[in-house]
Amino acid sequence: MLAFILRRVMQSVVVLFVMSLIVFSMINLVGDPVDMLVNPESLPEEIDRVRRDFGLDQPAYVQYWKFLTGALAGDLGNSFIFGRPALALMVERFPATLELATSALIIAITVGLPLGIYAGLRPNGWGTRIIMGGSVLGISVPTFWLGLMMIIVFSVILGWLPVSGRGETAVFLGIESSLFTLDGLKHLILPATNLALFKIAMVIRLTRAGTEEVMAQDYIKFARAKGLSSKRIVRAHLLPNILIPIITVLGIEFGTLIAFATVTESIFAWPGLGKLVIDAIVNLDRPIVVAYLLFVVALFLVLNLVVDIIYAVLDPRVRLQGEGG
Amino acid sequence: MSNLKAISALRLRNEGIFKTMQAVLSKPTTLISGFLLILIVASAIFAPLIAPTNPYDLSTVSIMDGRLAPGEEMFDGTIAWLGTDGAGRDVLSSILYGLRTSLTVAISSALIALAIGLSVGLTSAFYGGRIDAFLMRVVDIQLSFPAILVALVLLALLGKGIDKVIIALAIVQWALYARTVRAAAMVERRKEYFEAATCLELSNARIIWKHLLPNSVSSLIVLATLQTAHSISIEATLSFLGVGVPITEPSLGSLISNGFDYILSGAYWITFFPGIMLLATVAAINIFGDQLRAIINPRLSK
Amino acid sequence: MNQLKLLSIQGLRTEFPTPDGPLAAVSGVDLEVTRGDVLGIVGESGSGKTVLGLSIMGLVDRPGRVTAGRIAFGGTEITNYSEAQWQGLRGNRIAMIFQDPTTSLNPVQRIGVQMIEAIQAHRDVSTDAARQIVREAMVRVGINSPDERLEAYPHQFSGGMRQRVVIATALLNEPDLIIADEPTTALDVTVQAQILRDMRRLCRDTGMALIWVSHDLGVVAQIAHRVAVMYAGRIVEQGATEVMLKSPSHPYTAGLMASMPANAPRGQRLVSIPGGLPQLSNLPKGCSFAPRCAHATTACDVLPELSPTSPDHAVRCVSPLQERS
Amino acid sequence: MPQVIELKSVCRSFGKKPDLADRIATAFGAKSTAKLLRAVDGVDLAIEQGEVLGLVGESGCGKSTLGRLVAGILPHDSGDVLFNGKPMVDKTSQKIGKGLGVQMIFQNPAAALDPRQRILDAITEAPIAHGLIQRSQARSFAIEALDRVGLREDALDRYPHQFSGGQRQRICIARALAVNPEVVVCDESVASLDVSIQAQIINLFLDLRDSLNLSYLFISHDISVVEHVSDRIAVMYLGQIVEIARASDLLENPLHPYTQALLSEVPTLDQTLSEEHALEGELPSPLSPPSGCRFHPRCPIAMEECRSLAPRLESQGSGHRVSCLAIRKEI
Amino acid sequence: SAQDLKVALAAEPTSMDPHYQNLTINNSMATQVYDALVLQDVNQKLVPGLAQSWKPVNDTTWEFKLRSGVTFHNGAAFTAEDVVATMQRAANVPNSPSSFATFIKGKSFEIVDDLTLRISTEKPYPFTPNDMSRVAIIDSAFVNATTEDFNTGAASFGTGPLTLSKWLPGDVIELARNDGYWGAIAEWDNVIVRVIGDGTTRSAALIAGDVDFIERVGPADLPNLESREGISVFKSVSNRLLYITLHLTDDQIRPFVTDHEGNNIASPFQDIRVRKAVSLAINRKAIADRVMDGLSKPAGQFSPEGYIGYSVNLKPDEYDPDRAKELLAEAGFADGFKLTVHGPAGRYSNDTRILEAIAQMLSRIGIDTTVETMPASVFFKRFARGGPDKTPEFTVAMSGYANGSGEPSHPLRIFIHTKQKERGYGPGNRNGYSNAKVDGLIESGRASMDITIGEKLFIEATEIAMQEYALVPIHHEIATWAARDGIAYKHGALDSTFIHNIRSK
Ligand SMILES: Nc1ncnc2c1ncn2[C@@H]1O[C@H](COP(=O)(O)OP(=O)(O)OP(=O)(O)O)[C@@H](O)[C@H]1O
Ligand SMILES: Nc1ncnc2c1ncn2[C@@H]1O[C@H](COP(=O)(O)OP(=O)(O)OP(=O)(O)O)[C@@H](O)[C@H]1O
Ligand SMILES: [Mg+2]
Ligand SMILES: [Mg+2]
Repeated sequence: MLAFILRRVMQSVVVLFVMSLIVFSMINLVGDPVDMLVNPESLPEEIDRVRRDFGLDQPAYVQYWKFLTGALAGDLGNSFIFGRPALALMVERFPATLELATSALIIAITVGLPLGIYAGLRPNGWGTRIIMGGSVLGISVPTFWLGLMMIIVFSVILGWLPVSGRGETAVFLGIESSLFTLDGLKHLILPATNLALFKIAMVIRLTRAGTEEVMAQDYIKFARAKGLSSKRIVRAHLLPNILIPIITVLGIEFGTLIAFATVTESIFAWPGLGKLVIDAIVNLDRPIVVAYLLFVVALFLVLNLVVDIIYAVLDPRVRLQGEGG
Repeated sequence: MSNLKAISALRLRNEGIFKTMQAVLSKPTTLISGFLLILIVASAIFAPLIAPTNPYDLSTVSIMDGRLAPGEEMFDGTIAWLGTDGAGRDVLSSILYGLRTSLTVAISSALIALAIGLSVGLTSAFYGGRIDAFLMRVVDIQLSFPAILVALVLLALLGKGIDKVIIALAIVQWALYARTVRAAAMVERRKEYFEAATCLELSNARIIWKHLLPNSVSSLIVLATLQTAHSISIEATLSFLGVGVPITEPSLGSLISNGFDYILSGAYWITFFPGIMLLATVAAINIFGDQLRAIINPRLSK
Repeated sequence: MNQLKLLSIQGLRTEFPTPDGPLAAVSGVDLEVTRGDVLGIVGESGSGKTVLGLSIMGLVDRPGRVTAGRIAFGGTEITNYSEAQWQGLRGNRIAMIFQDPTTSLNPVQRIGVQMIEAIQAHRDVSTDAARQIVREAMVRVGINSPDERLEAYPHQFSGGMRQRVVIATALLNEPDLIIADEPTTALDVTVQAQILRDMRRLCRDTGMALIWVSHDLGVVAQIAHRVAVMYAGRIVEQGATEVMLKSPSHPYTAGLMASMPANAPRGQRLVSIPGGLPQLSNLPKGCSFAPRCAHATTACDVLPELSPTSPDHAVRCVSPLQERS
Repeated sequence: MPQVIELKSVCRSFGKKPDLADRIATAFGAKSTAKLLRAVDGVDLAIEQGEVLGLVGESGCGKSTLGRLVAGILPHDSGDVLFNGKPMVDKTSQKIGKGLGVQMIFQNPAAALDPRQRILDAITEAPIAHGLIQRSQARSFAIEALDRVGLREDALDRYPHQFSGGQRQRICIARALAVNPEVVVCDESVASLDVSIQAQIINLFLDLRDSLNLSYLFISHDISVVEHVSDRIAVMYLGQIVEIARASDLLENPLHPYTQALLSEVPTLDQTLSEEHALEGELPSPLSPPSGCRFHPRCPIAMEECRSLAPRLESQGSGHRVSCLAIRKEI
Repeated sequence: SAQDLKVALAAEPTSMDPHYQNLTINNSMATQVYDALVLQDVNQKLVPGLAQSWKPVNDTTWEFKLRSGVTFHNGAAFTAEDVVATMQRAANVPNSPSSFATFIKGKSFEIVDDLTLRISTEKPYPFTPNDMSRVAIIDSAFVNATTEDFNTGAASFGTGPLTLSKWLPGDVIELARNDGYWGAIAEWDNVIVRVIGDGTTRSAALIAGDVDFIERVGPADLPNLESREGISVFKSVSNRLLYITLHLTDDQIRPFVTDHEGNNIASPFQDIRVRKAVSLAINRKAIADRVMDGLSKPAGQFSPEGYIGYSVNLKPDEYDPDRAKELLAEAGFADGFKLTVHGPAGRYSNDTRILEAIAQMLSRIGIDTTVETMPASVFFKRFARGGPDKTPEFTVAMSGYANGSGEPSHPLRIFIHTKQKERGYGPGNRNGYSNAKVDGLIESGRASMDITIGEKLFIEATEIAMQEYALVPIHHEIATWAARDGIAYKHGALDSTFIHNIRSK
């Protein structure tokens, strides 16, 4: 186990290194942040000063080296635009994104799982057709479109829910979250549902496929031969088996949820990482972009590791040492 | 029960393409979605012949025709059955041309991604060991870049253009194919015919391309259909974020996102009709892909 | 005599709808099993042995179903039982053991849980009491130190032990009848021998009846009192083991036995039955074995009845072998 | 008789060598998890020309692995695998360069043919690739090859799924024979077939041996089948050969207690099942084989020294060799 | 009435440090909390701020009389000391991406007494008051405060009408009323500012009643908001100009203009007739009506009407495609040519749509036009120096400009004057326009301490440059705000939002 974690950590370090290299060079190719930052009315010496201040006058490899040494010391550089440490900016915004992604995940599971199981158990029923049809829509419709539609329907026309932003937050068990206030929840519903829609569809499909597959297994037939009730079969035999792949996939998908939040956040003006990053890309705020991507990759790596560990916990057959090559 | 699976798998194979076709034709859902798909593809291909105007030809588009409601008449006398957009393009024509762009983008990016993914996945599965570990880490890296961000950065880097969107989407998607094909190839690799090929000392290239490839590819075909549908929607999102196709050659996605600015002003048709078309297209592809999967693999085992 | 009749099947027919019309996996099967009886069923792969077992259990895979005939168990007709009634019967009075020990147990549940649930599905006993019953059952099939084993997961057991767990599970509620569907095919000869011994002893000790499905004549010879031979969904020959195996009357049974390597001189060519099992959805009109039969005549164009040749022996053949010889 | 195949203390392990992470972890006191599984452990074996060598043993004892080593599909870790006196594996590159002299026939005829390859291609692919025949000759060549295994020309343009199990196994055999091998490894080649089809295939093997003077390594756990076809039989237990002898010798006079147990449990029509368990206990894990004689925990006649002393395969005269301390003592 | 006001802005300040970045949104937010010596009214006219009056005392010195009795939010009294300290800090904020040094460098500050300050320059410089309107005055106690101190509120004590209560970046800015303000006291107890980037969402938030006031209504949403009960809309022509530049020199191969076969040709725009043809081909009114939904005003020069530097003689060109075709023919391009026009995407209101409309219009006079837009980050790099040797890359590009200082020479110095990097002239001159007479007019205007004389010279320079199509103005954007009924907004030429100008009716 220790060796497994170690191996993963070592691999992750390499991955992070390569990533930083790629991101760094990519951003450097795109444009010159100075063009975006400096007022066109500025004098040339002002432009030169900015370039110097940000170290942009140095060759790319020197800049990268500086970044690397800084990063090893836990400093990912200061945002060009905000003049604050990129890491601090992300830490500041992360809770909002995390809250959004977590809520979306919870919605996806609580809605998707039962529907998926239902569809898997009655492959030819009408309910199944409706569920599967709905899930096709969930996959097909672009998130932004649905998001805007939801705003128009639920906020503008019906006036039930607020249009945008994060509501009040409250601290509970040391966690500050808008989940703990009514206002916060109201603000959360639309964006979280919007973000969840795609995942709901995915969970439904995964669950249905899993259910169909598991229900065809001998151990289900054997369980029936034991005279168990359908409820018991679903609870004790079907669920634990389909949960394993679903949790695995969702664990990894959680990362994309955070990444995909970008679109939802920009529609709902959710004060999370996504908005920060879109702006940073548009403005070539390299430290933020690099920090964000490294952060996302690190998150993925951690999630992958956690998923593998959960997998091992859930599935007694898996022995971690065989993993990772 | 394992023999039952074998039996049903056998049944499918036994009857080959002819029976598959028959299966396709006998299910109404498949039939309808297949028909719809053909219709959509055909109207994309023949857009220049069907469309009342050429929305990409700027000298024929005039903002004076902007935002006409469905059924109104444009300056040159053509009736805009589905209205016009803000720039004065006939929405119906734009949809047809946009469909063309969207499908081109989705299909070509899927094909490119498929080609890369296949090569990487097969190589990885075949050689195993360090090569596999290395390639799969590359795949991990690629997968951990959120698709939207990769596309954003790439398009910022490459500039706009349909070709650029295709490249961006291909880069975003290849890793998924690589991973899927590797998984399938790993299964095939453990089958005895693979060992038999080794025993017959066939060359690696031959084993990979003649044996591993054809046998690993079927799960990919389904994935590719679903992914094609998904990339139409990603392309739309990119357009929404302002990095999609050029504004003068709109895709379905950019039509929708452009039209969205008008939604509060009541000019619903600019976003609504392309939206319906997008939905129909993506849904048709998805349903068809699903049916295809059901037909290829009746019991959904594995 | 009559009250000893535990299971009685008449004219059983089980069909699966296929694109080419209904496929009768089992057709016109008559069987009787008394208490303490061990009935062996042999036949080529695909001849309908498993489906017959599943039909008795009411576990035929949808869309397949029993379309004709009646099954009576302990004097009660069970053919049209509801799912709830079946649940009361299965695992309680009739138990079934499946072919593949590796797939009959749910890989993610502890052995103990899977066994205890089989008891609690039928009896209102505390978990501790159930655990005690399970322990005894484990010891009975030769698994020592059951307490540890109950906490284990299936993958921690060898194939032989897993199959013994499955057998122990089937025994938990002391059923009147056990249907064992090729339970030793996947096992080694040594393990197979152990299981055969276990089962034989159990039948003798408890008066339980056993239906043992196999395509290995040697195995059946060692355990069964009576043997039924199936071909293409029908019973073609039936009788006491010694009689049947010493002097088979049906050409198919004879062919099977002649093909066994042990029945030919070493290094010499073996006898084999030409051709293969006919397509079940498209059976020949008369005797389904006729196309492969060396003795077939035009008389075989009519389906022969399963008719007794002696009190202990019946055969479905126009011209059984003994009469010719 | 010349020996076409010769194995000299051949070993093959599976598993992963400890990498950096493992070593660091062990340095920090974690239990070492990387374990080697010695599937084949010091096997000496020879197959003579035209001979059928049967190989029996419990599931998981390493029969298939040994078969693969002989067929050159797997490289071995140590020892020598000689084909006609020449080593089969280039030790430095681990590349197998055996030529086509040894071919293998697999257990599962459904999986042993590429489902997407026509029979014609399946049979002629290798001969063409190796320049044994011209592409233009392919068809007639394939017809001939099929004829040898009793199939007709109409099979050529069909796909594997259109054949029954027995036919498929014949096609596999035709494919293997198409490259003119001298040795054929049959790994449970009849196990998945019904008795009557099994009989057909066994007949085919016997015919081919007679007509082509092929040598076989015939792997099975069905002793009655092995008994029927083999000249000599080797018995394997946990990666090692414990007894090897002429077939009749072995069957009539099994020396090793494991062989004895195995033979006594074979179900036959006439013998009734004895009440006694021939063997106690389960096959131990090959990851941690018992010390000394690997069979000692289950052996009815185990002695004290069997715990620590590993027996060697020793001759008992007339080619009957057995690896057992108790037997050696008796002599 | 004392209550809370909820405002949605389109963008967020990058910092609460008023000296961190010279950025429109930062500056307008700073005016809520801080005052400068001189203030600009909504039409960029200079009005007394912390200085009650100012006048030149000689050719190189200005004297400012400071307002008495003003205190900072923390209670400290405002004196000349604070001004000097401010200037010292503002010119030297570390890591500033765009600093205020431009307004401070080359000036020396001399405290005459607590309420009198003299600012001298080396050469005559008439725009010192303009410059002083750009720098927010802070308490001298915080001269060494860091940007972070301002962001957290530890140092953010100004003299302005509102005080900063809290800033959660990306989420909300909360301001409260400064009851001790020297000018008109704000009406709201608290102002809660949210940032909603998407225009449609912003409008939706107002309609749904989530917020009371929004800025930058999307043109397409405007009719809807205008027609809605309970919502009022405010509009005013802003000084933000959208223009296109046409490359005038032929110093390099330009792939973006070719003949119909795709061969490179010399820039046709060297010929003034072609430039004029382009201008005449653009139907500015149609763009204003159709693309901008009435939210733009056709422009013929930098300043909108009523602004300093506005020339009454310059009218936007009337749409005249026939004349445009004639001019093209006269210039030898009767068959037109092929052209790619470039522009940023999402930087200006409807930018890509405008460019597309322009391309339509150029196509109609025979210039076969393709549009290429890109994210602003890419556009500006290529626009400034994407070509060989870091020269500007595009042949025809659309961009925007807004005069932040209200100083009339500014656009001339940046865009019109011949490029002279060292002297700070022509940094935005990307098409190579050069006219010695215009250069002379600009330079002498900037040396005259009498701004009325200066303005005349600038107007003359503007007229010459515009008649020569140094660039082709398209329109001035019309800035919009919308609010629920009962709220009024005092608006003017600036498109940024000044929260203290939001009042109840
Ligand atoms: N679920 C099903 N759907 C369709 N056909 C089925 C199904 N189950 C069984 N059959 C058909 O019924 C026939 C009998 O199958 P069955 O499994 O009973 O054979 P078997 O004698 O048990 O064979 P084996 O020895 O291989 O286990 C098969 O030929 C098969 O085609
Ligand atoms: N590729 C492999 N990787 C890891 N372990 C393997 C591999 N192949 C075989 N083994 C292990 O080596 C041992 C011997 O396997 P092998 O397949 O040779 O046994 P066998 O005697 O052929 O068994 P069976 O009768 O079940 O076919 C087993 O414990 C198996 O788990
Ligand atoms: Mg069966
Ligand atoms: Mg094997």
